[in-house]
Amino acid sequence: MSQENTEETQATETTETFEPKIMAFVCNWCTYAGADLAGTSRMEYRPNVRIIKLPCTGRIDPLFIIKAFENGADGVLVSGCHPGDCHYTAGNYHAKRRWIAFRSLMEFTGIDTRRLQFSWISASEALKWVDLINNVTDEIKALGPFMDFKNLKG
Amino acid sequence: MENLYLPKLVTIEDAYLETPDVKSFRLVFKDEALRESFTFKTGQFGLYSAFGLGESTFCISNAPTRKGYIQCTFRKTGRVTGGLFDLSIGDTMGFRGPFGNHFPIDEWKGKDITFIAGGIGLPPVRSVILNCLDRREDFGDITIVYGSRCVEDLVYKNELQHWNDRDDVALYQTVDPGGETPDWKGEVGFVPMILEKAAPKPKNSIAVICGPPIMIKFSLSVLEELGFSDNDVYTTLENKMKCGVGKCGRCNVGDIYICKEGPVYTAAEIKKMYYDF
Amino acid sequence: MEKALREKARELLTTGEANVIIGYEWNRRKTRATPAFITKADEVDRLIFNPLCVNNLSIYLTRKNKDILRMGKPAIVAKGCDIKNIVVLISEGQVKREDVVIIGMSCNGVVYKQGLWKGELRPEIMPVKCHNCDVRNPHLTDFVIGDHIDFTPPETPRGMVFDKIAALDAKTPGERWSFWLEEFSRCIKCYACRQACSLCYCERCITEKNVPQWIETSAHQRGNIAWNLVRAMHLAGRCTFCGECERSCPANIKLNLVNQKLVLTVKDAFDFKSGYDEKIHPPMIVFSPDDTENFIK
Amino acid sequence: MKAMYLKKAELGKLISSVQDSGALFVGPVVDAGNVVYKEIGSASELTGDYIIPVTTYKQWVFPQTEVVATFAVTKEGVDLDGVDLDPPDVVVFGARACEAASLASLRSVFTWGEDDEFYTRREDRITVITVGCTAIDDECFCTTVELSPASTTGSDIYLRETTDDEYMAVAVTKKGEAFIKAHHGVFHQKRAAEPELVELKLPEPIKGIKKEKISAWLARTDNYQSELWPRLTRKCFGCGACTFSCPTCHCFDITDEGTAFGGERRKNWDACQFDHFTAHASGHNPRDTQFKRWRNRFMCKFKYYPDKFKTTGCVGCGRCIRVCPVRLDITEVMEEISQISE
Repeated sequence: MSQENTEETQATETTETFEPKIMAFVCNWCTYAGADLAGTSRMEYRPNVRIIKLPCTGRIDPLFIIKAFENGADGVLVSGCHPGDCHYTAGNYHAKRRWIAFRSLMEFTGIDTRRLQFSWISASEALKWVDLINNVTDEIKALGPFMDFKNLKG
Repeated sequence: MENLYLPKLVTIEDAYLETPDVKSFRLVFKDEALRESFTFKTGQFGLYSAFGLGESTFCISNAPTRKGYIQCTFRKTGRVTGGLFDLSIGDTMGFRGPFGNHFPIDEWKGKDITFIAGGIGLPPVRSVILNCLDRREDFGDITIVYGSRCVEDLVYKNELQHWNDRDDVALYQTVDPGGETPDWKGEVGFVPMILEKAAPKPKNSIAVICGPPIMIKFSLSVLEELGFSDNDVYTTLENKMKCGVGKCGRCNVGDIYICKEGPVYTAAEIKKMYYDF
Repeated sequence: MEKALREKARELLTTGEANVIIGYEWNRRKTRATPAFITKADEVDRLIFNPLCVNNLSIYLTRKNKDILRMGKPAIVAKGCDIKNIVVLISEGQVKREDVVIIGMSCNGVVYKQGLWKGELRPEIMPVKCHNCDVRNPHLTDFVIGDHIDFTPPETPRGMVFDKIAALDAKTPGERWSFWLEEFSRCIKCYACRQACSLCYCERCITEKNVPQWIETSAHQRGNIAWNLVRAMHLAGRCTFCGECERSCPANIKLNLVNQKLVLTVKDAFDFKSGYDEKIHPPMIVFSPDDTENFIK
Repeated sequence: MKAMYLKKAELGKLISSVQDSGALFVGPVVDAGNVVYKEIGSASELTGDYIIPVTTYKQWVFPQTEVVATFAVTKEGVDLDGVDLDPPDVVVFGARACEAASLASLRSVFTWGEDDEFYTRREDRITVITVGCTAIDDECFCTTVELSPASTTGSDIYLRETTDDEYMAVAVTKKGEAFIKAHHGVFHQKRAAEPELVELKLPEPIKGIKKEKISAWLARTDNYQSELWPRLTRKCFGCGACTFSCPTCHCFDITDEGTAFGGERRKNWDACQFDHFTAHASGHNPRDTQFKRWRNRFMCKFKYYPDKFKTTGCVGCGRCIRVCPVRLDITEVMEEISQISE
């Protein structure tokens, strides 16, 4: 892993001012648009989230989530269109099936599922996005750095 | 500690886009002492690193007679070459080498030499060509047959022009049927056919081939018909390599480790190998 | 039973209904069963069938083994559990039903690892799948060899794997994490689990895709965790719990636990068990608007 | 040096003595149902009840994954660091005679031409203490490849069990002598009558196998295309279990890990049985089907190693047979080749 990560981890461990890194995988049509709306409406929310935009939640491979944790994410958020609203008709339904299995696997492996959150946010739900990010950030801040993955021997 | 796997840092001094997916670099060592002391023989190869992506093997395409730098040419195909392709002048990459054996040019004094290359097979041959041209008086007739799929895919276009202009080199450029452009002045046809047309004399003569396997196969039979002895036909074998020093165990053709004992072989030697291509 | 099998094999080869019989034969010492490929009718006597025939031969029907596909139309000697994998292969479009002759074998169970065999099939040496087997009389076949077996599996599946899953579920996430860290740390990245699995039929596995390198190929903890989680995930809703991955693992990693956990999850969430009906799509490529979960906010 | 004796009950003392000297003590332990070599803390972890551990101790001379260089990419260029390897001393206890012979084979590859110091530095600091086999199984075939439980090749110290729960220790190499001297408090000389040794168990050499016939047959390049290869080995489905548990397999991969800003270059075990092992970037693969890959493994053991490196490529430990999920038995192929060449 990059040295940047390890340095930052060490820094956060020693101070009270831990700022979690949260990776958000969002779909282009709903959640990203929602986040965009939050931005253009000048709403303020926690700066801890880094957004990766994908065409659809159906494109989100569970591997992305593992990779995010490997690269130092303290939490991962996955978000897309509400059921029935998918731009590609059914991508989010497929994604939902996948998440059900993947979340169960992560839980079984002992990964704290509070670090892996899922939501549906539409293009108009800027407020929901703001609340979600604030809540998730607070929750993960309380949990502290995700040492399970950061401590893995490389 | 002597670390076999530690590359030397080199700077890209010049970069040149040969075709849409083939690039040439001119590299100089960061370490100035090494610039002076580094030598290699024509036909040897190196391992080039794109840091964070890995290492890839290709030949050194300039001639040892032109010192102080390394040239290489590669096609963008995978992870490492893709990474190297994205680098540009001033960037740093890694180099390990030179590895392998070389073309026995000194034994060829006074002989005619025919170079046969296809596509990205020209770079290894170029090293020999340049070497021979730099000592032009040592050799007899020099014939070059070079072809690619289409005009766009020809590498070293400037140099081809230069060779074409020379009186003491017979250059046959060709592209596969359908690959020509309206203003194409060279030949049209597959390399073996053009080789047949060029018909180099087999007596007191050497042939050097490099290119895709199918081209090598048919060119070999043309050479055989022309009367070339298998001992006078040289080619370079390429296999996937990782270490370059005969340890990692993947480049072997039967019991022969290409990276240490190759890559240059005569057709006669290849015919004696285990069929592991 | 072996006699009937050999007769059937001879018949298939002589009539040309099949070009190769994929079955089992003895090793030289006659201590182990090993896969055999019989192409000539006069070689059918090499075929055997007994509790040592533990390999899931459906692996040889996949595109990973091209040189076997080139031998012509196969007839495969398959136990019920192996047929489950063939069913998944058919439902995923990997094999056409008419392209394979399935010789179903009635089976009373196999031994988990052949080394445990002392000439007698005892419950202790049988894998969990055999104790809960509902396909001792094979379900999708062209021919069935052997007598009908009366065996009713327990209503709710039982056995060590299920007990361990329950025990792990009862632990804290931290305890589970250390358990799996210890298990996966033993992984040596030999990929026997992948190669033994007939449902891992990709010609280029995700670990071999390197632009970018998704899964680190080094056998360190990070690479091992990523590999094992992704392997399990890729089998979600597809794994038939044949157990070949765990049996093949030279490091004895408890892969059956993760696999079975996902089998149970899929059963609970989508009411689906893989390997029974070749006409139904696997659950991960379809959906229902009624799928429910409790974690999406 | 005269034979010395070591009480089994005093192994704990030996272990602490080794650990006090700063060395790692590696021995066979039961781990998840397998007997494997592991670094141990105390004698209670050791097991004596094994034929041969499933894993090899080659991981202490040739680790499964190791960093060969680190790099950081900055605006100014690349900071590249080699590794100055200073491995710990390692004592491997309870090795078997077959496996001990393998270090010479590995060394021959890693020192052919240039020295791979990642290997040699580690091997220079390993002390192998072999215990003569008193139990064997069907898969053992050391006697077929001209070794035996009594051979001391590659061992630094060779131990034989005695009937009164001791080991008789013979130093084979200078390193072994030095080891006994360094830990002289644990070894003692027998004063009373000569002890009775537990008899060694030797596997019966497989009669059908003739080593010279195999080499002669393999030497003929036309046999490389023999129908025997696909016929006998098509059941192999291409996992790396055999190569990773083989004490003489040495193939590795060099791979970069990290981000665009920095990372490390690693040397990882690789296996000639994997389909992408030899695949070219162009898509061409010289060993495109499994039997060709298996053939390479066999040729490597019985032709390339002996011819090129003058060492044995196969020590007959039988691990590849035991771990093989499809039970592809290398001795069956050896036997078949010996027979067709008659």
